[in-house]
Amino acid sequence: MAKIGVFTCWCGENIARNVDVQAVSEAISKLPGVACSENYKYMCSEPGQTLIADKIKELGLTGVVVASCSPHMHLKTFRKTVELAGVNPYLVEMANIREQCSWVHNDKPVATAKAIELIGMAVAKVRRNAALEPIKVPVTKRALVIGAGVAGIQAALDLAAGGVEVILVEREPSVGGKMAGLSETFPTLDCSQCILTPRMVEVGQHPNIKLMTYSEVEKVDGYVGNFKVTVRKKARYVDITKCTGCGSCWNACPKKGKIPNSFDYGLGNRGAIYIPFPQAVPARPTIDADNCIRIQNMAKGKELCGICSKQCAAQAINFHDQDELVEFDVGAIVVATGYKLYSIGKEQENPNIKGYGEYGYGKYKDVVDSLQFERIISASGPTGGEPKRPSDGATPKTIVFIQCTGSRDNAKGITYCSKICCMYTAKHTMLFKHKVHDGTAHVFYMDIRSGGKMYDEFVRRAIEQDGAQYHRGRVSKIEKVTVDGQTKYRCYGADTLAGTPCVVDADMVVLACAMVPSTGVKSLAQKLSVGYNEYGFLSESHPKLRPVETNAAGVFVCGACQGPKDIPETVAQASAAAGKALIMLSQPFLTREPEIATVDEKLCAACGACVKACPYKAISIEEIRDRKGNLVKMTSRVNPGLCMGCGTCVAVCPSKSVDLIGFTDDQVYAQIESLLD
Amino acid sequence: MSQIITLEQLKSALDEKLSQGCRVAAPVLDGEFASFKEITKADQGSYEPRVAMQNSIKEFFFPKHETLFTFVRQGQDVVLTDAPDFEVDQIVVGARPCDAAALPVLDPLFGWDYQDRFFQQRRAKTTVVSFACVKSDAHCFCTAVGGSPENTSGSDALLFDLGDGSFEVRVLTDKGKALFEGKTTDSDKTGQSCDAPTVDFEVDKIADWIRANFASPLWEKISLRCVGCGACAFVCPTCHCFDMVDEGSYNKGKKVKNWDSCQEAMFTLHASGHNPRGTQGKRQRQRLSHKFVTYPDKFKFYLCTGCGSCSRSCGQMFGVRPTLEALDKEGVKAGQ
Amino acid sequence: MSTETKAPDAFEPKIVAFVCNWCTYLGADLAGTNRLEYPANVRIIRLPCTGRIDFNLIVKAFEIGADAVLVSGCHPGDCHYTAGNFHARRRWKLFRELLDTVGVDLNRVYFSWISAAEGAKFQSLVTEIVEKTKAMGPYQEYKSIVAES
Amino acid sequence: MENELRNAIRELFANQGVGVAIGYGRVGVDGAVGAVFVTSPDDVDQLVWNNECRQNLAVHLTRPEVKALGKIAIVCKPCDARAVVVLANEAQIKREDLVVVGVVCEGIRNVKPDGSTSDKDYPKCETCVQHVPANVDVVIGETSKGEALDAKNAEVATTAGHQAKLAKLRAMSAEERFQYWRDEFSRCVRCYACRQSCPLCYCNRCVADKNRPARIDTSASLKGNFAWNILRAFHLAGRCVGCGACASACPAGIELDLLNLTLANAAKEHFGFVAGTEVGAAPLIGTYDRDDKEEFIR
Repeated sequence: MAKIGVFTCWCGENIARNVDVQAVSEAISKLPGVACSENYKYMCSEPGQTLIADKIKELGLTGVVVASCSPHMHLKTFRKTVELAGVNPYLVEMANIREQCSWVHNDKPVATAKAIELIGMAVAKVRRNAALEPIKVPVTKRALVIGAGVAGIQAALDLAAGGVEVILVEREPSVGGKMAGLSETFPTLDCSQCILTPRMVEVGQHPNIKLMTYSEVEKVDGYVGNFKVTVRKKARYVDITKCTGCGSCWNACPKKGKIPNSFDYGLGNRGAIYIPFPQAVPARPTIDADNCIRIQNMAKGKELCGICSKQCAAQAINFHDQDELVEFDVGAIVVATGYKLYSIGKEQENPNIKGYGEYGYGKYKDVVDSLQFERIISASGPTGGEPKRPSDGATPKTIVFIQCTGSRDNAKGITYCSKICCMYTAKHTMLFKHKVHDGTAHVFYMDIRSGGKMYDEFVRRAIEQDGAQYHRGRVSKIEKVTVDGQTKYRCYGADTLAGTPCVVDADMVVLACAMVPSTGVKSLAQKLSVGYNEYGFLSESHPKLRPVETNAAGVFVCGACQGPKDIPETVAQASAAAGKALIMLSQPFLTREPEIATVDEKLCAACGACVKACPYKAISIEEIRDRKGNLVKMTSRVNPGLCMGCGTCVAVCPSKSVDLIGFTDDQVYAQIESLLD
Repeated sequence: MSQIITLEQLKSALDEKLSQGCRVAAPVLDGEFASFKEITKADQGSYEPRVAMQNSIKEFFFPKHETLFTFVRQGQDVVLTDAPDFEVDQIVVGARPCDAAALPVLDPLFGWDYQDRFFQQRRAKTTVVSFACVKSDAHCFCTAVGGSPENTSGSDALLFDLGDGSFEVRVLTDKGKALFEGKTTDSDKTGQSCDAPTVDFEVDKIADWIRANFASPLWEKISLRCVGCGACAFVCPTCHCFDMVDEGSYNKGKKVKNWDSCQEAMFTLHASGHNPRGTQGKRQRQRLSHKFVTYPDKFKFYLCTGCGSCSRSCGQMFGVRPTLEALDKEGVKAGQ
Repeated sequence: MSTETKAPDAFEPKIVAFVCNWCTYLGADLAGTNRLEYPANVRIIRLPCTGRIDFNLIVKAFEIGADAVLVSGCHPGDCHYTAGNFHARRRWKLFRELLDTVGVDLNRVYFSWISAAEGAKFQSLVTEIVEKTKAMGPYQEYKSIVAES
Repeated sequence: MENELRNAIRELFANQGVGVAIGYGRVGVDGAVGAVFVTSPDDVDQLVWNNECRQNLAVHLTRPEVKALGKIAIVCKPCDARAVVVLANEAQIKREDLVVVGVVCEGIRNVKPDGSTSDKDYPKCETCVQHVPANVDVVIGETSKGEALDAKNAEVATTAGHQAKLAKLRAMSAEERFQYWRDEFSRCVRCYACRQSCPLCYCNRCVADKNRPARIDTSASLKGNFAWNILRAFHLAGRCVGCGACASACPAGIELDLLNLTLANAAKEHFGFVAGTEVGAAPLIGTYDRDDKEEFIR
């Protein structure tokens, strides 16, 4: 027989003003199974909690209902209270008679009657509550970091410094990401590579970091603390354990200087065997199979070229190399897949986003995007840091920078601000001016967003010291014209502050394109069961309070894959993600809420509806075998490490062979039926 | 000399009873389907002898769903209230003789040990007016179990359709007399039923075979096409198994008695998970054994009136007659 | 229990609301925090997610005498569990069609997205449901089949 | 065609290790056609194929008694073959362990309430457009009435008459519709024949047979009958292949399939989904699209 204690709170006047607490207590004391019905001014205060504890001990209560505020406010408090008094914490229910009763109903008799019904519902539910124990899951003390740009590098180094083994997976042949290709960084104008390369070298050498470049995450199984990750090591055709990085091969390649280098965004060229840039880590080459004479002809049975192999003293080249799948167990995953620039003129991956045909990107060689411009002015870039325009190598004297190309343009489909463009455009104008003293930078902008330490000062410097011409307005189109025998790009803009059209004949145009998540992030997110928004930016668990966690337990995000951000923010977030992962990995066991789904395996028909519906891939179809190993039946089974307790499986199960502990059908129907007249 | 009543007179007699607060059930036509239903005006009924009906008249004696008692919690106590007695007069008109014949079959069951007041009160309060059959179909086999197209068993009056808008009335009991007294006129016309359906099996021999062949593989073999839907039991005038369940909430509710069927797997499922009748063959064996062996052994009646409703309503073309024929052919006559 | 402002026999509809823990329940809490008054007819059943809200619960609510039912959760994209509301939305779309064919008055079944920030939306929707249900009167059809059972 | 069918089944016994062939035979009263279970090539001549072969034999595929007979070959009309697809999609059968013998079908004769057949087409065959079975292993027979339909051009299996009846119902007021079903459901005896004869109602234990809690009343009361019929129909949402076995099994003659049809129409209209037409299709309920309609949500 249930012995339920009901404790109704006055909340000072908050409840008692509109609810006759005494009358409620008396009415509730008559409910079947209610052993005591008390009320007190502040149930959450120490005397209030003592009252509950005393009654538990005195009457041997089997369930407790606290009628007070929202369970979001104090359920944890009262769970602790009863636990200390020796009752399982899950035998507490709350009736929300403050937020959902006394605060919203001013008619006292009506509110009192409603409070009685709300408590009646809680009593009906708690009668069917079960004592639950938190779930403990073991933890593998190893982390996976996906992406080795500045975010992934920072996260990996922090994790490694914390004593955790790290698998750092990078899809490109070298670590470094976008930052490795930048010229100098705002607002200090440090050389990007100068600050990044030591970190790159460190990840390559750290004993706790296993670096896997030219590799991609193929599959993720398991759950928090216990992920099983399969990584595809793409065929590199160079055994990097044998290779010494001497460079004989890439210097001998007959295709040297003939293939556009993606690291230079097509502005520079490389060979079929190459390192993307001199500071690459690992400083080992990769063969681009699509462009290798030897490999392309192998299928036809011909043995051509092979010069690189002949040059290689270390015999590191293997033309028959194959992709390899490697499995790892990891406890936590940090996603740092970064961004790319929105594709301005070309086809869009996302049908809701449109390009800017009117700017002639792709048609006019001298209309470039901001990352290309970074390479043009980078000392390690294809022009050695000399500003030369791509079409004819001439030094541009007038450059037009167009901000918000894509960003904040509802008509093109991207509504958000890419956050860094104002700053790097100011930087571009300065770097340009420092290199071409008689040059003029024109900037078309919508607003200048330069919040941040020394940021606004930086923009002011660009304008006031380096003479950048800022025009508030958009450019409607760009035409290639010939002026005095010289090719110019006529930008038809407007200066909305002056209220006049503003047409500039530029030698070169730089488009500050919107940041979008890098290619393939959605399929990765699906593998990880991490949510993403309509643009593919990964969803954090809470925008303010859980900014690096995701709704997939054990998976953390940092850097531009979560949203546009600059380097300092990225690095801070990467350290935060690493810190959160370290906290998790530092525990011997993970404790999880026991309010999860459970399957009645005897009755489950294994139709798989729940398997498909589960947002966490927490349910699988398993075999039940007898002691002799004969198959008895198939069943669904919930992985307690993965289940987050949403209960979607319950609603799709036709036979209700799956139930949600804490919100079982038995409890919920009892609640509804308590409302029967 | 016979007594006759026209259709109009019959209807006005029923309307008169209805006006006196009597409940009346009659065949009601809904598209191609006819079923026994409670009516509020005699005109709602369809008064002609039929072979095929969607239901039997048993639900007016043994409803598909009946409350036994209600409970309500008052404070820490539970208060029980018995269901009220059945106190209203009731007439079932248009029964087939094979429907009516089921009532005497069921009487001993509901009164041999526990006196089931629900059934007995309804029996006492109900007048059954049957129509003698004017045709039979291939499903009919009343003759095999002692019935006939003009079987009087269980009826209070038997009406013969004269084909001219009137019926010959043969009053059989005082209840029948009370209903028709003064409503009929003298005539020299007499009604006639159709020929008795023919069968080429003997139920007694099959019953003997069943007694001797509990473990025969024939049961599984002939039952394969049965999907265990239980519709046969629900249309059967004699099947009477029921389930008792609690319905309602924690605070108030009732104990109810609902029809059940031995053809459903849940019927004999133990709490342990074991099911002594785990296959359809075992369930069909149970059904046939009960109808033709255990029930007659105890109560002297076959638990079957040969109405054929089971096979008529079976989506899988199964039922008692096909089963008896299969047992006769493959068991009795094959000497297995 | 009656007050002078209300006739004692005035029809007070019974509204059962099934809401998710993370959005609509918090929206209702916010209505409280902001002291947004609304009629006292709604009884909230808190479930983790709209994904958990089975159609049977709606039927059960009518069986216990509800005059209207509200089902509410997070806006698309806001689900605490990523996708529970998407699953729920598809089920409801289909279930409404079935209810319609069966003759359950769709004016008595409401679905909404109410976020944790939409206390005012909770207030106005509940007020509207109560007013409309009062205008329609008690749900006699469903009550009658329950009474006859 | 009957001979072609018998020869094909004999061939399966001989070469594919089939233990039982489920087909049609004259097994009922007066030679009515029902399921036969041929377990030996010597009995193959029991099999018939004609326009009286009404039952959806797929219902037998999940029954333990039948599974115990060995590898199964099953005769399927084009409409019934859809049920096999759903069973395989829901992992209730291993499709590779089953031989589906599809028969070309030009319509089945109607069945009257007394069990006799008339010359009229069975209601669901009147407007049927799928005469050649899809997703089967062997096709028996030929027809000039069109080709096998794939998922893209599949239609909801039903009839013009049924659609008209549903449309008429939907045109009534909610009160009138409720009254209609009140009358219909008042006849329901809760025998669960609809469930048992449905090839897709295969749960180990139906939720109607579970009582902790009793989600629906087991009583054949109006309250219990509404709850049951709503539940049954909705559990088949996006799954029902429209074979009509439920309605034809109902001893009370309730047109249960109108409820299923409502949901099949909705699945097609709102989600472009026709059950049983696509091997490996994800279930309609249990998946979602971010762009699913939500005009009804406030």
